[in-house]
Amino acid sequence: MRVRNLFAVVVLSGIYSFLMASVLLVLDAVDVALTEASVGAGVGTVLLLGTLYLTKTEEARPVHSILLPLFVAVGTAAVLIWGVSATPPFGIADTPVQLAGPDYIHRSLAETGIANVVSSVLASYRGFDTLGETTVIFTAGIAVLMLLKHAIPPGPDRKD
Amino acid sequence: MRLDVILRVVTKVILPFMLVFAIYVQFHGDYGPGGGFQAGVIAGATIILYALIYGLAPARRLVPAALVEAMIPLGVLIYAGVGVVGWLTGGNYLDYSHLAHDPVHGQEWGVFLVEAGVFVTVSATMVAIFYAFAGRGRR
Amino acid sequence: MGEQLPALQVVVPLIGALLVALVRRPTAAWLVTVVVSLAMPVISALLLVRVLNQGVISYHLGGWDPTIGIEYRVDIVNALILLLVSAVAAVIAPFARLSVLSEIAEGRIGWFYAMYLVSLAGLLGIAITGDAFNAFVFLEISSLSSYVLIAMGRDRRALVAAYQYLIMGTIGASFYVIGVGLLYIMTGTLNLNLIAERIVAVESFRPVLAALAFITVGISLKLALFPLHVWLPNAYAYAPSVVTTFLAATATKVAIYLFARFVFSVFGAGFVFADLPVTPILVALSVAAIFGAGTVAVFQSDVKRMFAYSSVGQVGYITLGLALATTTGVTGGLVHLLNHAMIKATIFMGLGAVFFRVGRIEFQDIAGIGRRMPITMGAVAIAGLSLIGVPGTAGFVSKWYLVVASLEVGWWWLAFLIVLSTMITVVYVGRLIEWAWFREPSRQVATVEEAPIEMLAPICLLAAATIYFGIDTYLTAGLAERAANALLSGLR
Amino acid sequence: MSDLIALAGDVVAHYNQWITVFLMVSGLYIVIARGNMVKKLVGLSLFQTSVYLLYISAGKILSGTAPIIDPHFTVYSHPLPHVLILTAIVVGIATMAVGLALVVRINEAYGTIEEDEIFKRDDDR
Repeated sequence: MRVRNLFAVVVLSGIYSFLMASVLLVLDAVDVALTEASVGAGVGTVLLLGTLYLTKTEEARPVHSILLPLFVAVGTAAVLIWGVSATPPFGIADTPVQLAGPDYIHRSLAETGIANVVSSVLASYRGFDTLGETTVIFTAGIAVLMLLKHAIPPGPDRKD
Repeated sequence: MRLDVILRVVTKVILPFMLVFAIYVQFHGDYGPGGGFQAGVIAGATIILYALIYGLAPARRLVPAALVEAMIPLGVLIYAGVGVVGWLTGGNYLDYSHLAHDPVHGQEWGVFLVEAGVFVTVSATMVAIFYAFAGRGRR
Repeated sequence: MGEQLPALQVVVPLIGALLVALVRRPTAAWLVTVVVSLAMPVISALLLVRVLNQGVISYHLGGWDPTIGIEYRVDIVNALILLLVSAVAAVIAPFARLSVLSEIAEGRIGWFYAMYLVSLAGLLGIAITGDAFNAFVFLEISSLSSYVLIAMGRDRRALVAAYQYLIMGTIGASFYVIGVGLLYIMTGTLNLNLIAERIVAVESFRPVLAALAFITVGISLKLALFPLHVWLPNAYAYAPSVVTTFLAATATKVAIYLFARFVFSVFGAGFVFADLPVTPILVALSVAAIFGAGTVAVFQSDVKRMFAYSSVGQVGYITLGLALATTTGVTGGLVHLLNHAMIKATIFMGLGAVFFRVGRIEFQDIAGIGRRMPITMGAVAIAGLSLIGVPGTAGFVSKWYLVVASLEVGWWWLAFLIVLSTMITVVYVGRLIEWAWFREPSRQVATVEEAPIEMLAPICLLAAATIYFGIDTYLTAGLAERAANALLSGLR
Repeated sequence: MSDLIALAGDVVAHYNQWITVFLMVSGLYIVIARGNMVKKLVGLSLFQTSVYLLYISAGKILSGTAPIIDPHFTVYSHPLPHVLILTAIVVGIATMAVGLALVVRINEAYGTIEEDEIFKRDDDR
């Protein structure tokens, strides 16, 4: 099945984000789920609709050969399956990742007074990552302003 | 009489609640899911909803583009500034421990300020990006 | 304040960018950029001196120890890369004012400098960090800002080039994150040093091998390793001159550093090169890059695009040196990394000055330019000779190391290929010299004057550097050799 | 043959990662195969979301709960992957915003957002 109407694509991707948020909720990632729901389904959909409003809503029939994308996708899948199938099984407490987990859990309340460990890791233990993340938002904001503000839209056959 | 009167009335009713919810998410981040980023998205969405229902021009009067554009770097500056204060109080960059008398309170203050910075940048960026797309005009 | 140098290196350009975005006046923005850019090499030089005196510097952000927080870790390898990036930034900043004024719309200049500084902070952040995920965050900071900087080019093709770079860059970054995720699953940490310690126990496990594959492919997209280079030529060709200069001299170099860091320090040279067939694959791709991209370069009609393809080829020399995984080979790769950054910065800045005067940069538009702008084109020609590897220039030093390294491992055919490939460089550099001096000046060129002094000074400074480092090789080859030994001995 | 069976057993045991692989591969396929620039970006974000599950499911403990300290619980899922993925989500949406802004500008400059069409128009000049 192939969807050529891009509005349908946008709606589906919004639904997908909500599904993803529910899965994340099941996996105990409440903060991530809240963010995915608001960002993926909210911001993402608004941005996509805004773009479609300013551009086209129908996709042209592609003329590409599907061999290269198929090859890349299958190759990547093979490596990934080969790799992840030897990782520790899902959901157990005795994995390398979990060995460091209690560190954060036990230290958070005592060292930062914050019960939501995700908040304390986000803002303090790995606060520099979050500074970087905020910088990413800043960069994206300025980038969109630089691209879409001021300049008068030129004709489609502008010669430079 | 415009046909979208229901939308307008409903929007007017729920807007304050959305803002309150944003503030709740912002400040409750220490005890439950949430924080500056999520709150910023919700607050930004409030303005966007207002702009969608009442039009771009009234929204721009309410929240001027120049203000939003200044807030984008301002939020990151608050964040980075807290880090600099960490320097000035004798710690490493982004060390909040010396912001108050005891390290735990210092951490709480640091996290609070940093989340405020994130909130400012995120909400402003949301609105700025929406203004940029909406103000572009189809051709 | 000495202990705070690592954080200063990244925070100063970041705060500079924020101030620029708040003020936004073109002149003020440029002044802040110059001040910040000139402070950068001072900080990184102090860092390098500290590293040489006291060994590895570890800096704990937020005061948290590396098991739980983020660590900045400076050793001789990234101290050298930091110095390179900041020195290039410092040279470009004075040059930028006129070039940006002529190429960027007035209302965007403030934001342009903000993005430029953010990009600088991002690159420095990748180079200095000792944390795999932090490197990803700063990789994205530098990438997002470079997408929009490229899109500011005047030709509409700049937009498409930026879009393609965005797609390929994001795929690369996501591959990198997947690889880091697999490493995290197997070792339980994101700190590069701790991963290196813990990986020994699990290094032959499938997830680690898959992580190596994903990280290698991801970073290769960023460093434009053949055949993943397709975003690069258009991005360099249509970006504003200042952006081309900055990216050509720094962005791919930092990506190469990250690659070397992972392959040598994290996975370990012994594991990657001795147990896995990485050397033959990487050597084959590098040689393909050198000959393939070099040949394509010869047939370009746009001078900037020609040198963009040349960059793909030159990256091949660097990866070739790294692939040999011997002291001489890695030294050669690192020396070429430094030298190529200087050479390409000179060339693209010179072309930027030509573009500033002529307004176009195709061969037929700049015929005879060497007679009207002798100093600018003279500097470009010197850099071109260095690119070829003429004795007495910096380029000769790096080629020499590479040839010696291939002879050391007994691959005389590789040494022969390196020397042979120089012929291609001779052809395309010769083509520029022929158009610049041995053609009658075209109508546009006949009336232009030499570039203004504030553009000439940085160009000449860099051109002189390519000569100087051809004679005194301590700062490049001497330190690169120590860095190569540090890389080969690993973090362990 | 027995190796293959062992591999198949491993694959079944990691049902959480099936989704990761499926999402990633479909996203990657869309990015490379589609010519429409908006659809490419949708594929790209699909590709990026696949990473979320790789990290988050590694931090999950089956008997655990969300990492918010509460006297009623003792076992918590690992908070660090959550933090990392919060950053990844933000990076993803930021990339999407910049990409879409570029698409709008490309549409204004070329009158189309189909890649083949754009390459054709540049070659014609």
